[in-house]
Parts: sequence; C-alpha cells; structure tokens
Amino acid sequence: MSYISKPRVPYAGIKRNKLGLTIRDYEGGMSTLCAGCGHDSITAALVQAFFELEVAPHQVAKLSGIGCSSKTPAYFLDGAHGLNAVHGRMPAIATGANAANRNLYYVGVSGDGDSLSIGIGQFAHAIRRNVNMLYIIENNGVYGLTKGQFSASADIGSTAKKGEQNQNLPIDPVVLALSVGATYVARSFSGDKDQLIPILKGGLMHQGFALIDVISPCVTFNDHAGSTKSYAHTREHIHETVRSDFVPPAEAIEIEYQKGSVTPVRLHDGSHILLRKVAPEFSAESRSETVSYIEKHQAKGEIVTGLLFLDEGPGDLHETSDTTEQPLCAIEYDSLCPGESGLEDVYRIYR
Amino acid sequence: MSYISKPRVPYAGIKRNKLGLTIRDYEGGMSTLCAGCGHDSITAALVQAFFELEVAPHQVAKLSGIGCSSKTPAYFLDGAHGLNAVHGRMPAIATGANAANRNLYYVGVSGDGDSLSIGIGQFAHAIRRNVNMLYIIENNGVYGLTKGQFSASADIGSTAKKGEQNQNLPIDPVVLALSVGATYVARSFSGDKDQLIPILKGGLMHQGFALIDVISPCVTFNDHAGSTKSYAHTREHIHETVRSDFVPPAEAIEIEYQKGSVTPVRLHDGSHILLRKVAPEFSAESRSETVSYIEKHQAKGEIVTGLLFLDEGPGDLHETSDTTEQPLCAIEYDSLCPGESGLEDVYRIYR
Amino acid sequence: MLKSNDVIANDFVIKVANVNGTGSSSANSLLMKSIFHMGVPVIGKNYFPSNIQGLPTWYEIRVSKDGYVSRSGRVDIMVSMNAQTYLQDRDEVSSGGYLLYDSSWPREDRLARNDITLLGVPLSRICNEAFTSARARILMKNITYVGALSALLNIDHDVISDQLKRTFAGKEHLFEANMKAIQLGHDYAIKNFSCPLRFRVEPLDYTADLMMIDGNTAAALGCVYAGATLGAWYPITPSTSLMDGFTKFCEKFRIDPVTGKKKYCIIQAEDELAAIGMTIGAGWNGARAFTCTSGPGISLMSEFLGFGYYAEVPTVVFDVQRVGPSTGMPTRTQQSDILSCAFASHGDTRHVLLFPAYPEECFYFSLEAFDLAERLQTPVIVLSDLDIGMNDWPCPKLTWAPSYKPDRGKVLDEEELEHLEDFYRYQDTDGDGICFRTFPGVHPRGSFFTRGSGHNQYGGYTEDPEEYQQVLDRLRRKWETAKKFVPEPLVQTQPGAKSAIIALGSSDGAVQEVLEHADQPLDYMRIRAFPFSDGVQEFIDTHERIFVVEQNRDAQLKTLLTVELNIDKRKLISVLHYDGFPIGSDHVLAGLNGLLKESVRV
Amino acid sequence: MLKSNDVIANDFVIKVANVNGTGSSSANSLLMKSIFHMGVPVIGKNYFPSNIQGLPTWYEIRVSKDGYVSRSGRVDIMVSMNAQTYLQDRDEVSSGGYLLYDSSWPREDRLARNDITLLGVPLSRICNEAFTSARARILMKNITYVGALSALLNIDHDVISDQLKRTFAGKEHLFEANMKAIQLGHDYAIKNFSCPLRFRVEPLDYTADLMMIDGNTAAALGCVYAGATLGAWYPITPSTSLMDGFTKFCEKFRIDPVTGKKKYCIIQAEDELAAIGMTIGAGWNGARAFTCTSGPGISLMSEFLGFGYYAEVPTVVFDVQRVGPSTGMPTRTQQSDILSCAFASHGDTRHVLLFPAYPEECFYFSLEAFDLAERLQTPVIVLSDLDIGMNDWPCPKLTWAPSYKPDRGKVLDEEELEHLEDFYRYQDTDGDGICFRTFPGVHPRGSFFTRGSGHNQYGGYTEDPEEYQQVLDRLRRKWETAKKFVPEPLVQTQPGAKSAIIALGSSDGAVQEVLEHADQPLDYMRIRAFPFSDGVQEFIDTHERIFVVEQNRDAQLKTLLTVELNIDKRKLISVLHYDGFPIGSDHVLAGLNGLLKESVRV
Ligand SMILES: Cc1ncc(C[n+]2csc(CCOP(=O)(O)OP(=O)(O)O)c2C)c(N)n1
Ligand SMILES: Cc1ncc(C[n+]2csc(CCOP(=O)(O)OP(=O)(O)O)c2C)c(N)n1
Ligand code: SF4
Ligand code: SF4
Ligand SMILES: [Mg+2]
Ligand SMILES: [Mg+2]
Repeated sequence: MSYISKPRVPYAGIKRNKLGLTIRDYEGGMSTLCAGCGHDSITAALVQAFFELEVAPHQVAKLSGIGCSSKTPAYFLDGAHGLNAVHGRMPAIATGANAANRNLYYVGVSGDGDSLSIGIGQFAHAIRRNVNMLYIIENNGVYGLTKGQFSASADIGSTAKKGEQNQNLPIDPVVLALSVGATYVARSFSGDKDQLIPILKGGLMHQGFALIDVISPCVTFNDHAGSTKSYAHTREHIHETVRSDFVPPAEAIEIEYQKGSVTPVRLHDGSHILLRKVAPEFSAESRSETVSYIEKHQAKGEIVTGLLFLDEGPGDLHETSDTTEQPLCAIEYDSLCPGESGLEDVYRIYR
Repeated sequence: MSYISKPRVPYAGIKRNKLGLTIRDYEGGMSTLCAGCGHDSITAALVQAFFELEVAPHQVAKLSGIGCSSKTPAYFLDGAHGLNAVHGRMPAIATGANAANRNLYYVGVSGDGDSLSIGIGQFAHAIRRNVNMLYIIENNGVYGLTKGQFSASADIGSTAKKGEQNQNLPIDPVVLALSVGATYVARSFSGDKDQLIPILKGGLMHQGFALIDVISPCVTFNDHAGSTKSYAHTREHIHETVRSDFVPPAEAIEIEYQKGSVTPVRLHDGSHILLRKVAPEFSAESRSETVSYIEKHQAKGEIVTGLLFLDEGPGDLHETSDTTEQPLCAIEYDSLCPGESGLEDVYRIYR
Repeated sequence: MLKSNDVIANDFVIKVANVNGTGSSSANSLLMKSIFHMGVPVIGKNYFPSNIQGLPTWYEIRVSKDGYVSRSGRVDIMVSMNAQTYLQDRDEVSSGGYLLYDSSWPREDRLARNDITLLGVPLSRICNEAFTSARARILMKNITYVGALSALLNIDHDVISDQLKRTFAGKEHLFEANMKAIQLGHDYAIKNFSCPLRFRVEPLDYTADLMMIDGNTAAALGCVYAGATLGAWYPITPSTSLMDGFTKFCEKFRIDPVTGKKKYCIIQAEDELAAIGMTIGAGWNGARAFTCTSGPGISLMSEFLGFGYYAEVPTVVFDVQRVGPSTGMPTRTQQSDILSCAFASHGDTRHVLLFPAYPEECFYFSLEAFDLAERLQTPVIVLSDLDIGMNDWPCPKLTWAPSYKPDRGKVLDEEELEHLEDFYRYQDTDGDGICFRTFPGVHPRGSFFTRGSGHNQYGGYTEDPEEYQQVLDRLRRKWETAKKFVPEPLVQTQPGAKSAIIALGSSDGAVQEVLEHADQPLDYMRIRAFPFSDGVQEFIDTHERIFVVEQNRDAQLKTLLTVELNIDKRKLISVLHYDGFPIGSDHVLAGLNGLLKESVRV
Repeated sequence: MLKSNDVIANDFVIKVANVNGTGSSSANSLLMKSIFHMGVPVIGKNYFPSNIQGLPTWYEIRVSKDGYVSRSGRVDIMVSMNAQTYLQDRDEVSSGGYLLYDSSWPREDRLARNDITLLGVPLSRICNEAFTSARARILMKNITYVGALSALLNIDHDVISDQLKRTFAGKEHLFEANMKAIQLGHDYAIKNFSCPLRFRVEPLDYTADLMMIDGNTAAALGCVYAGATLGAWYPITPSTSLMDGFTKFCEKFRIDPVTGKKKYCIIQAEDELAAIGMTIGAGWNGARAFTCTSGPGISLMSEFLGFGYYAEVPTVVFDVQRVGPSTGMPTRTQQSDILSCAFASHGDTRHVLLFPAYPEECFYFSLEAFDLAERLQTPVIVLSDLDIGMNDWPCPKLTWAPSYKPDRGKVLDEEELEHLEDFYRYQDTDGDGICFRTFPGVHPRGSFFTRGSGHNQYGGYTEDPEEYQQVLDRLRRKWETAKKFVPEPLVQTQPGAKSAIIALGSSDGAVQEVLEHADQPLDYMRIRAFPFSDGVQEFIDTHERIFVVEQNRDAQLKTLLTVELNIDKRKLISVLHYDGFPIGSDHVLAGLNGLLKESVRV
C-alpha cells in the first residue's frame, strides 16, 4: 500500500541534480496498480520530469480525485504534500489551493471517468479560470477501479467496440478543453517517454492550465469481443462467478517514434491504435484549426499526439484576480486586519 | 403568479389549427418577469411554434431548472405537464422522462447560468446521449434571478465589459455543444421571431437533441459601465441601499433582417451587438468547420445566428438503447413480470 | 384593545405594501433610518418575493422604545401601495389602526373598514404634477408617502434632510428632488389630516452608539477581521449579500497601498460543490477560506463536508437559511437546516455548528468559526437565516481587541519541523483528539497524504480494521473536546422559575419579549453552538418543563437535544413556527399557552 | 476450549487468504458450493481490497449445521496463500486449528505455532509440474488447494465434479484441467496427512430448496418483478453488481420475443446527481425507475431527494452501504448511512427507509419499495450493505403470488380525468395526506406543474404563508400514514425475558446466534422500516433494558428511535461494531456482557 515506501539507498555515483537530489528522491510509495498498467508508466515519466526540472519535492502539491489513475500521486514525490479528493472534484481543490498559495507547483492526476463524467463541470471551469497547474488525464476509456465500465472518452484502441456503447460520440478531452479556452493542450501515450516527459515539463512550466491527455491502456478491463486477452475470454476459462477476478500477467507497453510520423501500437487486447505525432513545424493558429486537424486525422483512424495548442497570452487565475505577489496564505495577519479604525469607519457608514 | 392564468375567450373568427385549437390554447399563466425581458419574447415564439405545429398541448412535457428563464414554462402551454427541477439539473429529468415515454414532445428551457455553470455536466451528457428534445438556453450573460452576477456565457452585447469578468474566455454553448456531439445546433435572438419560430419548430421535429442558444437581453441587470440604463447609473439616482431594487420601465426588443446579412441591435443598456444571419446556402460539412465559421465572425465582433449544424445521422437515446416502440411507461405489467417460471429459472441458476 | 384616543409614542408598527422593482426600499429605509436617528429604537423587516419586478413586497418597521426586534403580530399603520394586495393589507391592520393609500383614484369603497381610519393621499397625482420623467414619477411616489408619514408620525424634518444629504452627497439635484417630494407629502398630510396621529414618534436618546446593519454584512466584516483571504461561493438568496459585503470590505480594507494588488481572492464558483472544494483546498494550503450558501447549497456540499470531517481540513460555511424543503421559498426565513447541517454527509459524520442570533453575533461568530475550524481541524457551519442576514437590525458599535490573534490550532512550522524526529499527521499526541498538521511547501519533513479514504494514524492508506477504527474513535474524542471550545449557551433567569424556554438564533427576539409578558416566571437558555457544552444538560436537568422555540416543522433543535443529551425528552415541549415569516412574540405566547397544534410533535 | 481430538462435523470455519487478481474466488466458491450441495448449510464472506491486483483478499466460509450466517470469531482452518499476510493469518487461527500453506518453499519456521497444526502442500510445485501455461499454473494452484481440502474435510468427490461440470458445461478441456488439479491436491493430502481432520463435513439434507445468492442480485430480481423499466446509475462499489444483475435479468426476461427490442432501459449516468434526476424524471412520467448507489452517492443525491419529497415524485434508491465517512473503505461493510438517508437534504425533509436483512428480503423489499414509493408518492431508500449485497447467502427458493399487481397508488387515468370536474394535484381529498396524481400525455385535464419551490394545494406557485404551511403540514400527515404501510418489525420472544435486543439489517445474523447462547432470556425485535410502525414503541415500553445492535459508530438506529418515539432513551444500550468487517456473534455477546467501550455512547 502507498505508505510502504521503498528503501532510498542511492548507489554511489548515481546522478544528482542541482539540488543534490537523485531520481530516487522523486519516487513515491510502491504502486498497487496492476502489473503493466499504463498509469505506472506515466508515474515514472513524472518522476523523471520533476527530477530533470530540479524542483524541490516539497514545493509541489499533488492532487487527484478517485480512481486507479487518481491513486498514482501516492507513487511519486513522497516529499510532496498530496491530496486525494472525492471523485471528480479535484479541480476545485486545485483552484482553492492555488488561490491560497501561488508559489507551489500543482500537478493534478485524473482519469477519464473522473474528469469527463462526474467531474466534467469542474474540469471545464478550472480550464476557464486558467488555474496554473499541470492537469493529466490518464485516459484508458474505462472505469478501472470499478471494474471496467465504459467511460465517456474515446474507446482507446477499440476496433471491436462498435457496439451500443460507441454510438454516443465519445468526448475527446482535448477538443472539449479547446472549446472552453484551454491555453496548453497536449496528448501523448503512456509508453512514449520521449514525447511524454518534455510535454510534462512544458506543462509544469506553462503559466496557466496545462491539459495533457495521456492514452494509458488498462491491461485488465480492455474488454473487447474478439480480443484474445479480453476478460470475456478470461471468464470462459474460469468459474463463472469470477467477474474479472483474474488479472493476466502483463507488461507495460513502450514505444518510440519520430515527430511527423505515424506508428501503430498494439494494446494488451491485441487491438491496435494509430498514433500520429504532430510534425515539428505544426503550430495551430487557432483553436478551430487544431480541432479540424484532429478531426481530419480521426477520419483516418489516427489519434494525433504532441503539443496541440498553446496560448501564453491569457493571464492565470491570479492575474485575472489581480492578487498580491505574496501568496495569500503567507500574508501576516496584521496586514489583513483593519483593526479598531476599521470598525470606526464601519460604524460611520452604518450609523 | 403562474397560476393566475388569463381568461380564455377566443373572439369569433380567431384562427384555429387542425386540432381546432386557437393560439390562446397554447398560452400559459401570466408572466412575472420584468417588462421587456427577452425571455417573454421567446415564450411568445414558443406559443406560436406549437400552435403552428398543431401539437396537442397535453402531448408536451415542459421542463426547466431554476432562474428567470426557467420560470417561463409556466407561461406557455397551460395544457401541458410542467416540471421545474432543481438548479441545473433539468437535463437529467428530461433524460429520464424521455426514457420512460418516447411519445411526448419535450421542451426544456434553461438559462446560461443553469446550463453552463452548475448544469454544464448534465447539459453535455444529455447532448452526448442525443436525448430527443428541444433544449433552449435563454442566454442573457447574467444570473437574472439572483440579481445580475456574470454567467459563464458570452457577455452579450457588452462593449464595456472589458473588466476582470471578461478575461476568462466565455463559454459559448454552441461551440461547447458541438464539441460534445450535438446533432442540431442553432442560435437566434429573442426579438427575431422570423428566425426563431422556424428554428424552434425544426428543433421540435429533430429526432434528437436540438440545442438553441437564444440571445435574450436582461433589461434589469445589463450592468455596463458607461451604459445609460445600467443599474450603476440607476443606483446613483436613488438611495444607495437599493441594489437593483428599481427596474426601469422597458420595452422588449424586436428586430428583422435578411439571411446572409448583418444587423446591429441596440440593447437596453444602449450598447450594440452585431448579429449575422447565416446565408441560406450555409451548411457546415463538419463540426470544426462550424466552429471556425463562428470564430471567424467573432473576430469581427459578429455573433452568428441561424441553424449552424445539423446531423440527422446518429440515433437518439432510444435508438442507441434499442428500446421498444411502445413507451416503457405504457407496457402492461404482465409482459414485464417473468412470473413463477422466472423464479424457477433463477432457482436453477443459483442452486 | 387600546382605546382609540390614547397617545402611543414610540411603540407601534408601520407596514408598507409595495410592488417590487418600483424603488420603494430606498424610501422605506429612509423612513426607518430617520426614526432611528431621532434616538428611537427601530427594526425593519423586508418581505420580498423571489422575483425581480411586479410582485408584492412588504416592509415592516417596528418602532419600539423597549427595543423589541421581533414581529409583534400588530400593524398599526399600513401604507398600501399595491393594488394586488389591497384587501389583504387592509384586513391585516390592527383594530384602531390607520391605512394610508394612493387616493389619486377613488377607492374608499374597496378599502373601508369601520374600525380603522383611512388616510388617502393622491400620491400619483402629486408626483405627476411635480415631476416630469417617468422614472422620477415612479420613484418619488415612494418618497412622497414618507413625507406624508413624517407629518402623521411627527418625524423630525431636519433628520430626514440629513439622511437625504448623506445619501446624495455631491448630487445636489437628487437631494433637491427628494426633499421636494418629502415636502409635498408632508404638506398634504398637514393640510388634510389632524397631525400627528396618536401613534407618533417622540425623540429619545436610546440609539446612541447603535448602527443599523444586516447580519450578512456583519458576518462578512467578521471574515475580513478573521483574516480570511479566500471567499468562494455560488450565488443564492439569501446568502448573496454576504459575499457582496466581503467584496465591498475587501475593496476598502484589503488593497495593498503600495502595489494596488488585492490581499484577497473571491471566486464565483460554477456551483456549490466547487465552492466548498475551493475553500477546502485553500484551508488545506494554509489560508483561511469560507463559502456562503443556503439550504440547497448545503445539500450539494454534503459530500465535501464529509471529506472535510474525515480528512480533517478546516473550512467555514455560512448557511443563511431560507424556507425548505427543496427550492422552497427562497425569500422567506426558517431555521430548518439544523439537522441536515449537523449530520451532513453519509457515514458517521457530524459537524460543529454556530447559531448567531443577531448581526452583532454574526460578526463575532465569524471570528469564532475560523478559530474553531482551525483549532478543531474540521468544517464549521454558521447557521444564520434570512431574517438575521438580510434585514437591518440595531447593532451596538462593534469593538475590537487589538490583542486578538487568529487561533491557527496545532500547526507545525518550518522551525518545529526542522527539529522534529518524524511527523505523522493523524497521531494524537496529547489525547484531545486533535493532531498536528503541516502546510505544503513549508518543509520537506512536513509532507503527508490527505485522503477521504481509509487511513491510519500515520496518514497511510489502510483497510485494516484496527487502524481504521483507531482514527474513527479519535475523531469521536475530538468531538468531545469540541464541547469545551464552542460558545457557551446564554442563560437568563427569573426568580422562582420552574419552567424555561430554550431557543436559538433569530427566535431569540420573540422570546426576549415574551419573557417580560408571560404569566409565569421563566428561565431562558439560548443555544449558541453544537455540540452542546455541558451547561445545556445541566439547564435541562434543573427545570420541570421546557419550551423549545424554533422555526421549523420537525422540531430540529429538540431533536438534537434529545439525541445528544442524557435527558428525558418528555419535558421538552415544542413551539414551532415555519410559515416563512419571522416568528413573532404573539406566536411564542400562544405556544406557551398551548394554543398551537404543532406542539404535540414528538 | 475444545479438546483436540473431538470430531467436529459441519460446524467450523475455513478462511482462505489470497492475493487479489489471482483467480482464487472461483476456487473458493467451488469449495463453498460443494459443501452446500452436500446438504450442509454454509455461508461465504469475501473480504477484498479496493484494488484490482496484488493486494490481500480473504474468503471466509462458515460451515454451520445450525445455519448460522454471521461471523463466529473463530477460524478453524486457514489456507494461507498470501506471503504478505502469513503472520497475521497464522495468528488468526483458533487454538487447535489448522493452517494449510504452499510448501513449495520451506517456511515451517515462519508459520509454526505450538497450538495449531501446519499442513504444507507444495501447490506451486505440483502445478508447475502438471500444467504448462502461466495462466493455468496460477489458476490451478487455487483449484489444487480445494482438492487438498476435499480430502482433509471429507468433501464428496462427485459433488465437486458435478459443480465443475456445471461450470464448464461444453468446455470439456477446462473441466478436465480443473478435475486434474482437484485430484492432485486430494491425492497429496491423502498421502501426507491423516484425512479427514477432526473438522469435517458429513452429508446432511438441510439445504434442500435453498440457493446461494447475493443480496444485490436478489434486489435486482425484485426490480424486474416490480415492473421497473428504467435503471439509472453511476458505478460505485458495492452497489455495482445490483445494476449488473438487473441488466442480466432483463436480457433474460425483458427482450420482446417478436421485435427483439428491449422492454427496459439502463442508463449509466455521468454521476449520481444525474442518476437520481433520471429516475425522478421517469417516475414523474409514470414508469417505475430506480437507482443504486452507496454512501457518497447518497450525499450527492440529497438535493434531488429533497425535491422528490417536496414535489412528491416516487422513486426508489438502493443504498448498498459501505464504510464511511467520505470515500472511507469502499470494500468494507457498515450500517452508517441511516441518519443521512433518513434526513437527506436541507429543510424539513424526511424519507421512508427499508432495511432488508438478507437476500430473500432484498427481493421482497424491492417490490415493497416500489409499491410504497408510488403509494406514498415519495422517494423510498432501501438500505442494504456490502455484507448482504455482495456475499453469497443461503436463500430459500423464492415464491411468487401470480395475483400480485403493482400498487401504483392514487393515479387518475384518462377515464377518470374525463369525468372529473377539475383536478388539483396537491389537494388531500380523504385526509390521509396523499393526493391524486396524473401522468403527462394522458388527458388535457390532467396537466399540472411540478416544482420544488413553494406551492399551494392547487399546484400553483405560492409564497403565501398559509398556503405553504398547508402543504407542509399535509406532508407531515402523510408521514403518519406511512407508518401504517411500511413493513412491521419482526419480533421473537423468549419466556421470562425482561431485556431485549433491537437490531436491523445484516446485524440480524449475529443476534440470532446470540439469542440461543446468551445467559439470559432475551426478546428480539428487528426493525425493518422507517418511520417506525406502532409496534416499535410498544415493544420498547414493555422491556426494561434494550440492547440496540448496529454497525456504526454513532448509534444511528438508536438515534432514530430516540427522536421518533416517546420513550426514555436511558434504557437503550448500544452494541456497536464498525471496523469494516461484518459484525460477529462473539462481538454481540461481548456487548451484552458490557465488555465494549462504545456502549457508553449516549
Ligand atoms: C461519488 C462517487 N461515485 C462513484 C465512485 C466510484 N468510483 C471510484 S473510481 C470510479 C471511476 C474511475 O474511472 P477513471 O477516472 O477513468 O479512473 P481509472 O480507474 O480508469 O484510472 C468510480 C465510478 C466514487 N468513488 N465516488
Ligand atoms: C443549488 C442552487 N444554487 C443556487 C441557486 C440560486 N439561483 C437561482 S437562479 C440562479 C441563476 C440563474 O441564472 P440563469 O440560469 O442564467 O437564469 P436567468 O435568471 O438569467 O434567466 C441561481 C444561482 C439555486 N436556486 N439553487
Ligand atoms: S484496473 Fe486497469 S487502470 Fe486499474 S490498475 Fe489495473 S490496469 Fe490500471
Ligand atoms: S431580471 Fe432580467 S432575466 Fe430576470 S426577468 Fe428581469 S429582465 Fe428578465
Ligand atoms: Mg479510466
Ligand atoms: Mg442568465
């Protein structure tokens, strides 16, 4: 469980960053996720990103909702404060926390269920306020922790999911985010460290809300008919009362490919997804341009990845609220309290 | 109040529709909204639309949330069942009601606060399910009933609202709806009967979710600095404790203009909005095309009106759920209950 | 009944019936304030509709040299400006009273009643002759009836003009127009009626050092003085004016003189779930944060309230109660959220509640709420209501102890963490059930994980039965500790009293008046917080019969007393009022005399 | 303590400790089902983590010829398959018991305890030799320990193979593989231990006409039989399997034979607020609809629950309780939502609750819930819990009265409306507090407006105090009526009993066992609904001391009894259990003997 953290014995000569910290100092508790879960790969990428950014762990606030994905803040940056909110409500926590202390780094980890169903309202409005944070959706198209119901997001990699569930056009967090004013919008794949780490770092540095939709396969509930590792298949091999009680041993998926190119990725269920990495020269002039770019490739069955939209223009929550440079939580009481004279003024007004 | 309904004395020779009903039969209780409120104009358009469609009032279910706009279902179709839900939760009521009885017409009336803030999640997901209903947002850019706070929607007609409030990119219900899969998307202006009535009728006939964003000025809380009728102005003319206690006498705004043309509309606060009516030949191939069309004209300060996107393809809630033609609420019990033999089967399975 | 010729000075009720949206409230508060500035205690209660324009609205001014603040059940002078409600307004006038109406059009016939006196003033005609713009004609009608009343009630002309001067400082033309309307009304009354009436105002000096303020404004001021820096909310009547007040005071007191930047942040959230999420996030991060709402908001906040309780994050919620259930009557008052607030959220969850009774207490309880929330590391809900929150009450000048420092509770700072062996968030080191907490960013050793799921005293995730129960039992211990910290009940005694009254919040005013007129000696305890401090049990034990006065249908205060204390509920008799108007002293008296059916409620 | 050589037939506890995600539950239920099919009463309880793979999970099988269904506090045979929990599992074995472990690697040293017997079976080695695929090796280890136990406990070989035949009907190869594993385990045990152990199974015929079913499945079946056509929900443990069950049964029973279309609709909502909104919308429109959830969902539904109460729209909510507060322990059991459900939502709101105690009652109470909801025109909440809902209980064959017709309550149909003078939605024509309603689309005269804001008996919007209060008082009258309709409590008496036990829901099993072993005669009343029918007051009045047994920290049932009834709470003594595991008979006994600190809770 998350409080069993691993021994921290840095071997001699292990790489240290400016702060004199090793990568181990950015790790967290032992993951309790399924072997091969995409979420763990994202956790690893976050560890690497923070290490490379040379951020002091205790200067970071880790926030999440509820779900397998939302468990992950316990698995990185043990030295940071963490908060597991209630399901779908992390954006509000992040907004309030950020309002109180503008000096910390905020990283929110959520899932497609957490952000696109119960949490879609808070998600949209946190974007609209341009809260300065890195917001990761670990997108697996299912509700992992509650055992595999479909989520509102794209059925990642599903070739066989042409059933009922798919007749509702899925909600693409990237398109949704663009429609409500997101200022940093990216998509990547859990197994693509080369692409993911820079995007994470960019998001942490962005002065505003940075949404990163990370396709993160669920090894356990990728339940597609015809899939050799589907749990329908598993079920017929074991006693019928076992609903997904058996999790086949699996390995995390890792990939590498070039900007501008397209690569097929084989998921645990044997199905494939096509990932297209935006060309280096790609830069969307407008939100609608990005949307049509995504639409165009979607038509070809390709999921576009990379940094898809960036607008450093709009100010973040603090700029629009015109708050002091000094974090609100750090202002000493005496300069907050109007004291006796204040009550004199009040008396005069309401007399 | 809504239950004081007007006398129904049709003068001799008043026009009757196929059902032998006069327009009076489509009216409702006396409006308690402010004189000149745009919402009342929309109510009138709805009355006309239903009369012309020759729908029997009791075949309609009128649903709404909470707000001035949400009060209006009490002001039309007295002969229809109505339901005022809690704030922002009408879409769920509509979804359940529609699931229970697919044979009625459903008209939901909401406000920009009701649908884009507290209700944005239900709004998005009702669209995604393509619930067969007419969904009207009476969009005034403010919370009318709670006295004029800004809403998340565009600050309609505000030239002077370049203050803080506006630095958050406003949420455009049309763009949002497109991003989550709406199949009938239109925008109009409360005072433009010629455009509004056909759009309402089209929405009622559409087999799925029809969103109509109707710009509907709030005569009372159009609070713009520099505006001659703003309440800031009003306030300085009366005793300071009066927060918006005084509502200046006002007239509803009416306009007429041609398809493809642009017309400026003067709002109660003296400010203007530019409305562009989509050209007759306009038909968006794709969602993103519509979005860029809107974006393009927005850049010129124009608000595009008309039927902006239509896709009759996707099935509605019942098609995707594959339910019986017969409304669920009308299926007789005997054909729902598996009876004794059913329990025999169950016993065999769980023995 | 009063003989119709006794002079009654400084003890009567004026009620004005208007149409909302016609600008009357400015005139009505001018009337109220003028009497107040003659040194005579007043209170004004506004009964307005959940609507913006065109529906009936009333303003009731109680002039009471004894300083009573509740409704009395009487209406001595009715100003009837709303045709929709003429008859109902006429019927409400107490026998021997007066009815002033706009006689521009004849309607004696409709308004006549043989035991009251009609006072017709052609307000519309007067204003149409005297003013030109449509707006002025509508607005000045209101000022004109104030003028007429000034003559009828003997209100000091100079005081009125002082009031108007203040209001329209720098707007000479508006001052003139208003004074003109006053004069016209005044002169018409002098000419046509024998002024003053037997109900009249005579100068006193009872209002020195008092101000007239509403509870929401006072509570907002308390938030400023408590050092709150984040207000997150979603608009809802009748709590909106609390955040409006906070905004106003922050703009006045919280702008950095050097940079011009704001030392506060106010966020209009997308809904109540988000609003309390924001205040919890801020509280977790070390800032004092609050939200204000009303019943429906409490229902929506209940999941997060449970999180705050279990994860032990301080936050402050103001519930300005209105009439339930559901949307209910948004512009009417009730005390019916007591139970839902006490037990908000599923599981074994319970919350600390404060019950202010009037604006002054709203101010001080705001401070108390933040201190308790941080000391107890839990959400604290302040239950005010529409009557306290939105009406103007006489309030003693607020005083400030410069020595006051916020009680942040058990927080480890950088220094302490530096020297600490190791830190465990949920370890109860001294048995009071309260543990030390730390803020993010302060010190590497302070880091811990906050969660609403099962956790052990080390802050680790757990599903272990003992570890889980250990934390839950400690929370219960903390609840016991809370009893020592919350504001004590206030007790008033009368010699030889065997029976007593228990009440809370805005029911206090009516009880205070009754205590002096009941036909038996009565002790009185006003509950000011939940959980109940030990004094409450004691008080109940030492009385034979206890009337529990509250403004809800289901005897919610009595319910909490019964549940939490070791008492025999059978000696508690309910006096309930829940029609949406503030409870009046007449109603409480009826309750004491067993004239109310609700009192049978078990 | 037992002498170590007594034979103990059909009365012992087996507990299997596994790692979740390793496919053990199939093996465990095979074991349980096999004993069951030998005619010996069993119950299996699954203690699993809120996690998908790699954390500890336990399965406890109580073999009880007396048919006891609660935990006993004993573990006679522990099967220890999880290295993470070896020591804790070993320590849990009752003195004189056995511990079976995988001896593929030597670990006697770690597991040794002088008062228990170790049974080492080299499960991994056996399976690695016998099977090739990685999956098979993992899965078959579980089947192999079942094989070993079959020898050790004397479980009928044919029964096991029948079970496997059933499971793998048409999958010969899988059947073979499983039988092979059974055989391997069996033979190893025979060869290495003296089988059977003194704990053993001997054939009986006590399980004829019983089935093994979980409460969620039974409740879902009840929804089908009640004629529910809409299920709207948001996934949450432990309620998810209820909607899964409904789906399964609907696919079986509700497909139109002709068109192949569905005579039902299941909507996975975006959250709980939407889920209940949908069921209320459907109920308003004349369909029977329900949602299922757990604690957090109840908190989120509370605003709509208040709407349903005040607007009087029937709907059914299943709250399969888990451990709170907040997210708590999602895979553990508790009865701690009683208060939050009873008073869910702000204002004077209260809800009808049903408390099933086992799967059979879940089925019948589903029907009851829909009938009550429509008869009373209000939301009805069925409070089940994880223990009832997700564990396999012995359950008598369900019987059906073909005469059953749903009670739709007071609904006016087209015919009646046609002949009606005029229809007013909220008029109480016969004094029972229940009014007639109509469905949209039926008849023009039936139209009315449903709202959560103030309304009068005509269904009109109102802010008038009398009109408002008239409706609110009628709702209270309806509450009184409800007491006559809800299921009566069940009472069991013992000669000469002066003391008694009151319990509800899944606490029943432990109480039943205790009644037969307590050192004093005890009467027993099981509460089955809120509000309480008159019998409850009577029962309490006629006993001196009453132990209230419930699974929460704050004595929530006792709280409701104290609040609602005219009783002296001082004779109610709490026996509380809330660590997340189901309450055991040993705990109740301790409570009766005053050995629990919680009992002091007022
Ligand atoms: C209010 C509430 N409703 C439902 C749940 C149950 N629940 C826990 S996680 C989850 C969905 C998680 O899906 P996602 O966010 O995609 O995370 P994943 O497990 O797929 O990573 C749900 C429905 C809950 N914890 N709280
Ligand atoms: C849960 C809840 N929160 C807040 C409110 C208060 N409230 C009533 S209407 C409204 C906003 C209405 O704005 P909009 O939907 O734009 O309608 P409009 O009045 O502008 O037509 C609010 C916040 C409420 N009724 N319920
Ligand atoms: S269930 Fe899926 S999402 Fe959850 S931990 Fe396992 S693989 Fe990851
Ligand atoms: S306040 Fe605005 S929205 Fe509300 S009724 Fe008046 S004009 Fe219309
Ligand atoms: Mg997911
Ligand atoms: Mg609006």
